[in-house]
Formats: sequence, C-alpha cells, structure tokens
Amino acid sequence: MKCGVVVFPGSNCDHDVYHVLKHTLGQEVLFLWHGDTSVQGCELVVLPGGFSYGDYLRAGAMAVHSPIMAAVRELADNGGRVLGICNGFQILLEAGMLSGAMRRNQSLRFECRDLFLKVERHDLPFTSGYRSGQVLRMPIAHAEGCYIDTGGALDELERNRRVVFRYVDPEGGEASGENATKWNVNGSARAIAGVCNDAGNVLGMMPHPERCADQLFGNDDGLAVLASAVGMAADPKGAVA
Amino acid sequence: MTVRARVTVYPRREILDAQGKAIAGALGRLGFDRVLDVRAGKSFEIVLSDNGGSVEEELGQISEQLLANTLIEDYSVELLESESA
Amino acid sequence: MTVRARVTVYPRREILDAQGKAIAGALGRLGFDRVLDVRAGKSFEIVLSDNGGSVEEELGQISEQLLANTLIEDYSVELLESESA
Amino acid sequence: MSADQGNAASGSATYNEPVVDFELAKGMGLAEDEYGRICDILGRVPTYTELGITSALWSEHCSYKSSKVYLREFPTEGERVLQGPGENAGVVDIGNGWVAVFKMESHNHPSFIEPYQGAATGVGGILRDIFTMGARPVACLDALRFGDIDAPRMRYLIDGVVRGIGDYGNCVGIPTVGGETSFHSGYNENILVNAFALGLARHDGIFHARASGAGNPMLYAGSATGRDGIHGATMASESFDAESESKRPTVQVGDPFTEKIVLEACLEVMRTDAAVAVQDMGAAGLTSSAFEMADRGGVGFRLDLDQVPLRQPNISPYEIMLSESQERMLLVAHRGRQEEVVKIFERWGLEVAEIGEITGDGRAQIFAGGEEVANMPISPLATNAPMYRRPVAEPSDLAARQAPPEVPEPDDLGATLASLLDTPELGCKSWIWHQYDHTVRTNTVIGPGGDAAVLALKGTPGGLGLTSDVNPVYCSLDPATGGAQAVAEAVRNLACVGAEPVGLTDCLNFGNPENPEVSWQFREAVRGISAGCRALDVPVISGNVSFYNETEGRSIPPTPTIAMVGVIADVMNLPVAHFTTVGDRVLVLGRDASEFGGSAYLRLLHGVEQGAPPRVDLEAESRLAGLLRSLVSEGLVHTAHDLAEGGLGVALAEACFGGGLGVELEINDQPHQLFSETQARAIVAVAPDFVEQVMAKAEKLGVPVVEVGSVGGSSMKLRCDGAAMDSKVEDLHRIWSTALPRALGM
Ligand SMILES: Nc1ncnc2c1ncn2[C@@H]1O[C@H](COP(=O)(O)OP(=O)(O)O)[C@@H](O)[C@H]1O
Ligand SMILES: [Mg+2]
Repeated sequence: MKCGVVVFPGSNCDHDVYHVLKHTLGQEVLFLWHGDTSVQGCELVVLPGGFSYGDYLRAGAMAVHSPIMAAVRELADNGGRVLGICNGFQILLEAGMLSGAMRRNQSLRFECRDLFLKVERHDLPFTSGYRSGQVLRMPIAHAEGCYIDTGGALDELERNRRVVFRYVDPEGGEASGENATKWNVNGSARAIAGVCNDAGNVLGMMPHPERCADQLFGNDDGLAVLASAVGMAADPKGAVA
Repeated sequence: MTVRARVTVYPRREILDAQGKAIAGALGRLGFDRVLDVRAGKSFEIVLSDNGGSVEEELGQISEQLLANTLIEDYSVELLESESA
Repeated sequence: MTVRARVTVYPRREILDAQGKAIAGALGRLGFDRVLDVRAGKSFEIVLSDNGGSVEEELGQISEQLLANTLIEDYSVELLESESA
Repeated sequence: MSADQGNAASGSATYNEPVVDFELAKGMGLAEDEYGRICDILGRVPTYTELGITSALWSEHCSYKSSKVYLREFPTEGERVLQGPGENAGVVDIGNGWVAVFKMESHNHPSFIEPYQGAATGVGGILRDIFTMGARPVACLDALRFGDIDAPRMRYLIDGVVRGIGDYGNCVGIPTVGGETSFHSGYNENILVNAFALGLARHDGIFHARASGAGNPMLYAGSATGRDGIHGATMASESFDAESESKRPTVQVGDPFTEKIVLEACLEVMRTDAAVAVQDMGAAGLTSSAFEMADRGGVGFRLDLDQVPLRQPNISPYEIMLSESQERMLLVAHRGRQEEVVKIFERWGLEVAEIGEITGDGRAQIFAGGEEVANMPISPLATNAPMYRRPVAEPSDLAARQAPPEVPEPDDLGATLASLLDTPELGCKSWIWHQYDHTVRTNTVIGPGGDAAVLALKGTPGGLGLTSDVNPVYCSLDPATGGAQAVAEAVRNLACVGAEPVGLTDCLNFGNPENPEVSWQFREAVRGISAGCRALDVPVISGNVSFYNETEGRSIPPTPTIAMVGVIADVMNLPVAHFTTVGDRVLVLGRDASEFGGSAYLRLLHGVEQGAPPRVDLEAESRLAGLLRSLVSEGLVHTAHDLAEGGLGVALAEACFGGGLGVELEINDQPHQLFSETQARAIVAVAPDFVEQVMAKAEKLGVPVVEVGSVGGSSMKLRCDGAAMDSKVEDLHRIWSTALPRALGM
C-alpha cells in the first residue's frame, strides 16, 4: 500500500514510522512535506509524533493550519486511512477530525514509560490484527495526553463505539481507583488512549505502536497496528496471537 | 497607528484545571492560607497595525482559530491602548 | 468577603519569547497580516479571602515566590472584584 | 613581539564605549600581563570590541589556560580515532562505514542560577556540537550532582534541571538513554549539570569547522541575536550606558523547536557540498565561532555586523560579538553556491543572512555602522594565548581524611540494606528518567535503569553501549584513584552489556584552579584517568573543563565525569542487569578485600567520609571486563551487573528488582562485607548447565569466581558468617523505587 508520513516542522517520530512501514512491512512509503497540498496518491497517511511547531501554544494547534492538512482531510472524507500517533493524534483533535481535546498530563510532567492497552475494537482497518479485548504493552512519551471531552460527548463516543484503545492494568483490569494514577498516568477521561471517527478510517492514539514493532526491543505488540493499516494483518510478524 | 490588545485564555469552568489545583496546593504549603482558589490560563499580548478594520473582530477570529481551543477553553479580549506610530 | 485578582506573567522584554515568536509566525501564515508582534505569557486568577490584610502585597509575594521567575519574567497584579461570601 | 602591521581599528563612535585601559581589561577578567600581551600583538591599545573579544578568547572557558598543561597527558590516539580533542566533538570509527561523534559539556553555573533554562541550554549546546560535525544526534546522557535535598533551593533546582533537560531533548526528539544522579552536601551551592550527546555519521560524511577560500561568504543562520549571556555584568564601567547594562539578561533561554529545525537544515546543507565549514555559536558566541573557524583553516575574515539578524535594535558591536543567544550557526559557503544554502534554511523557515567573507590575510576585520571596530591578527591570538602551570599543594588534611575508618557491623542485615536503598543516592532514579523520552528514534535496546544503555544501529546487527560514571567521594579522598576508578567503572558497565570501549569523553568539574589544592586535585585526577585509559586501552576523544565551581571559598568535590562508548557486535539476546530466570545460578566475579573508604555504607548510614578509597587494580579490571565481554558474546549469561556503590548487597537487590524475582544465597563473608566496595567485581546469573563453562572461563582468564546461590522465590534470602536476612523483594522494591520522589516530596 502506498503510505505517506507527514513531516511538520518539529515532527520527530517521522523516521520511526517510516522505518516500520518500509523496512519491517515492505511498503512503499514517502514523506509528505507540511507545505505540500497533495497526499500524492497515498492510501494511508500517518501523522507522526513529535513537537510540531514546538507545541508552544497547545499540542497540535499550529500544525492544523499547514497546507497538507486540507489534503489529509480530503483523503479521510474519501475513505482513505489516516493514523495519528501522539502529536498526530493531538493534531487530529485540533483539526476536529476526531472528537475531544487534550490537556496536560495530570502529573503535569512529561511521561515516558510502558503502559497497557486494551483493544476495544478489532474490526477497524487499524486493529484487524488483534483479538477483541487483547491487552498490549506499549510505550507512551508525551506531556499533553489527558484526553477529555464534555460528559455528553463522551457518552456519545462510547455509544458509537469510537473508543479503540483504553489504558488498563497489566492484567487487563480497569485503570481506575487506586490503579488510575499508575496505569492511566495522564489522567484521560474513561482511561481513553485512542479513538476513531464514525467511519472508522481515522484513528488517533497517544501510545507509540512504532516503538514496539520489533522483538529487538523485547516487544512487538504495536506492529499489528501498522500491519493492519496496510492490510497485512495476517502477516506472521504481526502481534496476532 | 498600532493597537495593543490582550487575549486571555482559561480552561472552561467544568474542566479540571490540574495546574491551577497544583498551584493552589503549593501556595497552601508555602503558608498562603488566604488563597481559596487558583485557575491557570494563558495571556497573549498582541500588537496590531490599526488599518481601520475592527480590531475586536479580528482578535476574535485569532482566538477562535488559534489561541483557544473553544471546546475546552474560554477566551476574552481586551484592548489595552492605541499608539500612533 | 473574598477578593478575585489576576496575576499576569510575561517573559521579560529582552528575553527570547520562543512561544510568542512561534504564534506570530503561525498568525502570519494564517493571513492575519495586521499582527505585528505577539508575546505569550501566563495568567492566573486567584480568589483570596479578604481578612483585611493587604491583598496586593500578598499577591506580590505569591508572584515572586511561585508564579513568576523574576530572573526572566515580569509580573503584574490586578484586582478584579470583591464579593461578599 | 612583533608590532601589528594592519590598520588600526578605531572603535565605535556610535556607541558610547568606555576608554580602554588596564582597569577595564581587569574588569573583563584579563590579568596585567595578558593585557600587555594583547597590546603587544596589536602594537596599540585595543578597541573596546577587541578587548571584549580577547577577554572571551583568553577566558578559562575558551582557552583552557589552567588545564592545558595537564590535558596533554591524556592518550588521545587509537586505531579507531578519526578525530581527537580539538574539534567540536571527537569521532571514532564503529565499523560498517559508520562513525560515532560524541562529547560531554558542563552547564553548571547557568543551571544554578536558573535551573530550567540552564539545563535546557546545556542540552542545546551539546547537540549543536554534534550536528556541527555532520552527525545526526541519536542519544543523550546527563550526569547530575545535587546537594542535600533539604539544602536551600535544592528541590527547586532538581525539579527545574530535570524538566529543562527533558523538555529540550524531548522536543528535539533525541532520546536521553542514561546518566547518573548523585547527592552530596559539597554541591549545595554549586550543582553540576553535565550533558553528553552522541551522533552518527557515515565515514565520509564528517564535517569540519575549518574555514577556507578567500572570498567565500560567511552565513549566519538560526535565531536572531539578543543580549543574552554577555559576560558583561562584572566589567561594566559606570560611564558605559548603565541602562543597557541592566538590560542584559544573564540567563540564556532555549528554543528547542528552533534547534530541531536548525539541526535538520544544517544536516541537509551538509549533504550538498555547497558549504565549506559549519560551526555553532556556543560560549562567546560569534567571537569564538568565527575565530576558531578561521584559525583552524589559517585564514582571515571580514564581518559586517550590520547584517547580523537582531532580536532588538541598538545592540552594540561588542554585544553582538559576545552574545550567547542560543540556536545560532555560522557557515562558510562556496562562493556562488550560497543561494543553495540560503534556500534550504528558508525552506525550514529559518532566518539566514550573509554577514561577511573569508579573507586571505589571516586578520579579523569587523565593521559596524561603516566603522571598523576591530582589526586583529587571528593566529597570534591563538598561539599566544596564555597558559599557566598553577601552583599545586596536597591538601593539608589529606592524611587525616585517609586514615582507616572504623567499620561497624550491621545490626540487622535486612534493615541495613533497606535503609541504604531508602536514600536518594541509591534509590531508583526513574522519577527522573520517566520525564525523558528514552525510546524516540527506536534504537534504544536498553534504556535507563541498566548498567550501560544500548543503542541498536539500524541496518546492522551491532550497536553501541553508553555509560557515564564517577564517584566524587572517592575523588575527594584520592583524586588519582578516583579518576582511574571512573574509567574502570565505565569499562565494567560497558562490559556488562558486552561492549568493547572505543573512546571516552570527560567533563572535569573542579573548584578554583588558583587554589593550589584544587590544582593538585586536578593534576592527580588527570593522572588517574590517563593511567586508566592506558591500562584499559580507551582513548580520550573529547572533553570539557569546568573550573571555578566554588562558593565563598568552598569548592565542590573533584568530579571528573567520564562518559564512555563501546561497540557491540550483536545486540540480539544481550543479558540484562536483573534476574530473569528461576533456577539460574548466581556467581560473583572478583574477590572482596573489605574496603570501606568513601563507601556508601559509611557515608549514608554512619555519616563517615573517611579512608582511602577502594584500590583500583587496572589489571584485574581488564581481566574482568574481558571475561564479561566474552560471556556476553557467547550468550552464556542471562544477567550481568557490576558492583558499585553499596557493594554486593545493593547490587543483588537491584538485580532482584527488575524482574521481581528473589534469590537464595549463602556467602562466606562477614556481614559488613556485603557493603564493601572493592572494585573489579560483578555478579552474573547463569543457567545451571553453563555454570561449569563459566567457571572454567573465569579461571582461565584469572578472575576469581564463587557460586553463591540461585534465583527464585519472591524474597531475598541471604546467609553469611553469623547473620542472615530474608526480605520480600516487593517490600525492598517499594522502598527503593519511591525513595527519591518521597525525599523530594513529589
Ligand atoms: N539523570 C539520569 N538520567 C538518565 N538516567 C539516569 C540518570 N540517573 C541515573 N540514571 C540511570 O539509572 C541507572 C542507575 O544509575 P547508576 O547507579 O549511576 O548506575 P551505575 O552504578 O551502574 O553506574 C543507570 O541505568 C542510569 O543510566
Ligand atoms: Mg553499574
């Protein structure tokens, strides 16, 4: 599948995603410059992690206005696949392509560590390589990952099954109560770690699947996100159990 | 002619303001017992050239489009002063 | 009785304001050509119980000790309103 | 000395500059003979700008005038060394056509004044040193020394430094994969922030900051120049515009977003061959970058300061030349090709300006407002830079401090171990490194928390090991032993991940070199490091000296931080520092000699900092490292962890924590020996089938070895001569992992 990775000024996980798509999954991949106005025929576009424009105002706020974003929106409207990871998720929220908003982590600190996710939807183009309810270990690395929305909007999000990943404890138990500060370190509402749009072709997630896509790092739980996204979920390298 | 204005952005009331809460806690520990509540927001001082168009309107647009995420934040605009160049 | 006040904290004039610079750049790209300069700072809304002591003085101390880093930031204090509880 | 043959620069009439005389020079930190020397070189009295330039170039920081005589002792050559000390960073060959470029630098003083910005700009500066060489930075380490947590401002300093390092590195997207953190009252008024960065480049991609080609344009790129960090405060004369003086911020503010795009743009420029030389503007800003670049290439330059992008109007020539505004680069382009360079910077949204050109006459000519404000010969300024062999004196209380300490037996082994683990010094540092992105760039095979960090080299099976070490308590009791120990410990940490050392960089943090006892410490430490390097075959490829870490006559403990890099042939299936497998046999390599001088046991539990530090037997270290490397490369061990502060007891506890597995051990020692810090030791855990093989290897290589027990259960059970402990791993782990945040109150 032809894949594009958008490079905003300040993106810094662009090469990491590129590496997995190209070298691990053998796809055709190109970098899309933020100033471009076309996605050049890509069927999957990834908005990578990093600090676009330094995230000096709010994470993702400035990148939204880059010329490439109109083309990304058009791709999504036409059913193409858009994946936002970390800063990319924040950009999708700021762009209104996904619902909700990000606040600073409740610890008010940058948090880099492994957390656990439960797969709430395995019927999406991005999650077809997982079992429903599967628990994944995945690293986070962000300062603004506290997902919030108004109560009503959150209920709607749940009703429409747009929660894709949720933070859980290592055994898959709820990250609430005493467990919350430990396993939902950013304090996200309802422990939400990733959401999709109604059509299911746009996914945003705070954890980094591209950082756990190789057994060299003792963990390839994230590979199936990217493998599914390019239609290779059945690949034996995927995290399908 | 230039105009100087200030845009202030605060998390909306119903949103938990973790930073404000942390500051209130720290002030309590420092012995500032009179402090009942703190909210933490952002302030932007903007200088515009006054070409006759409505400054308030323009600042409203700037706030909506960039400075505030109106889903979770409220903003307010104040004109501070005009200066002839 | 309570008092509501606002403390505004800005990077000192001669200090690099990376955030303000980035915002000014973004506004330019968005076509807000009238914007000449942006400074980005912090705003804190503080509610204090009015026990008769000087509010301004207390807010000055709060700013110096916690809200502002006076080595690189200036702060200003405004009283917004008094309310009886 | 030859009188100057060039034009006499006039100084600026536009700016109300003070009259230049020795008093003014003294205020800028120049000694009387140094002032005389610059007058001789110029054949006249320098202009105000020239005086400022000279005082910066001849400052301790830029000239190494008090340390040079000793630094020559370091072995700096080796088969793999492509660039030793002298450039922005050192370069070593790591095989497969790749080179590693690395260096460490201090940002101590700025971090004490403003911890967040001080530490952040420290990271920014060291990253620029790396990409200036044409290498893409891929990893950082940070070595931090704080005072007592309860000392004034200390929590604020710790919080600010950690945030500053994190925010800068995280935003640029370079993982901080390791470091060290220690606490000692000797740093109450002078904390140390040492930042290390490593970059990768292809063999033929290395770039030098050597200007050449008369007529080639000089380009300025990056942030605009403000009045940041001009060493002006001390030298201000009243007559000099007092207003502008007070306006000079002493604190530099970092902009990591700009750094990131400057980095990308510079690497892109260097991939074209339109640039001749690239140099970052670090300490002493435009002055040192322009002079160093020209001096290395044996050329001159002409600068027009009116072209320099400024953050605010009316910055004087003197201020422009000495500003330390961050995120700025100076480039020399091939004449006719500067447009290509300009285009790249503009595409990244960066400011770029042509500010001068290279000349063939070896002089620095600087113009502002149409006036010539400086005209000086470059090479004589460098070659005639002052150099001192300062008086040395062994500290008068040394013998007393080295007197053998009394070593009390622990009352209760379990409780004693628990109280050691409950100190910020020995507690887990994850509160710090959770704030650092250590996995970005997806090369981090082993991040913070092990003995050495391990980076994979994509596209090859191999990788790099990185570590940073020094024990300042040992150094203060005996700087030569402490210096050698730092090198040995770094080699040992690398060996635990199978890495063969290829080079080191140092950051030598000391007090005031004009104090003979400090000079003695420096000389001794350098002697110890050199001995360590020679015996263990590790060249010094770059480094940094930070003197004057002193407040009111109190100097810091001598702290020669060593950061070392090693190569690993295959990073698959490396051992880790913790127990992974139930049933593994635990072996101790090396033999204890019951050494407690400067030990954590005496210092942290008994308040005693006395005695000769543990002896450093470099031969034994070399044998141990060789054994560990071969055990790792042959895949014979699941766990390898060296013994350091807190001795065998602490090392065993740490090995239990990572995987939550217990051990059951029998040790033929006195109870207190569990905390002895004899060097050249490590523990390994081995599958039962391999024990014999490992023992045989150890014997063959002359490394003492004993089998002490096995991995399993959920407790740390230990019996020694007349004492025993049985503590739940979970309980010890809770104490250890929360010790630092609890002490900080976070
Ligand atoms: N400031 C820091 N930044 C990053 N990692 C750190 C820091 N301080 C300590 N660490 C990590 O914690 C672990 C323990 O450090 P240390 O006790 O100094 O190790 P050792 O004794 O093996 O040299 C190491 O993996 C080190 O990299
Ligand atoms: Mg170690």
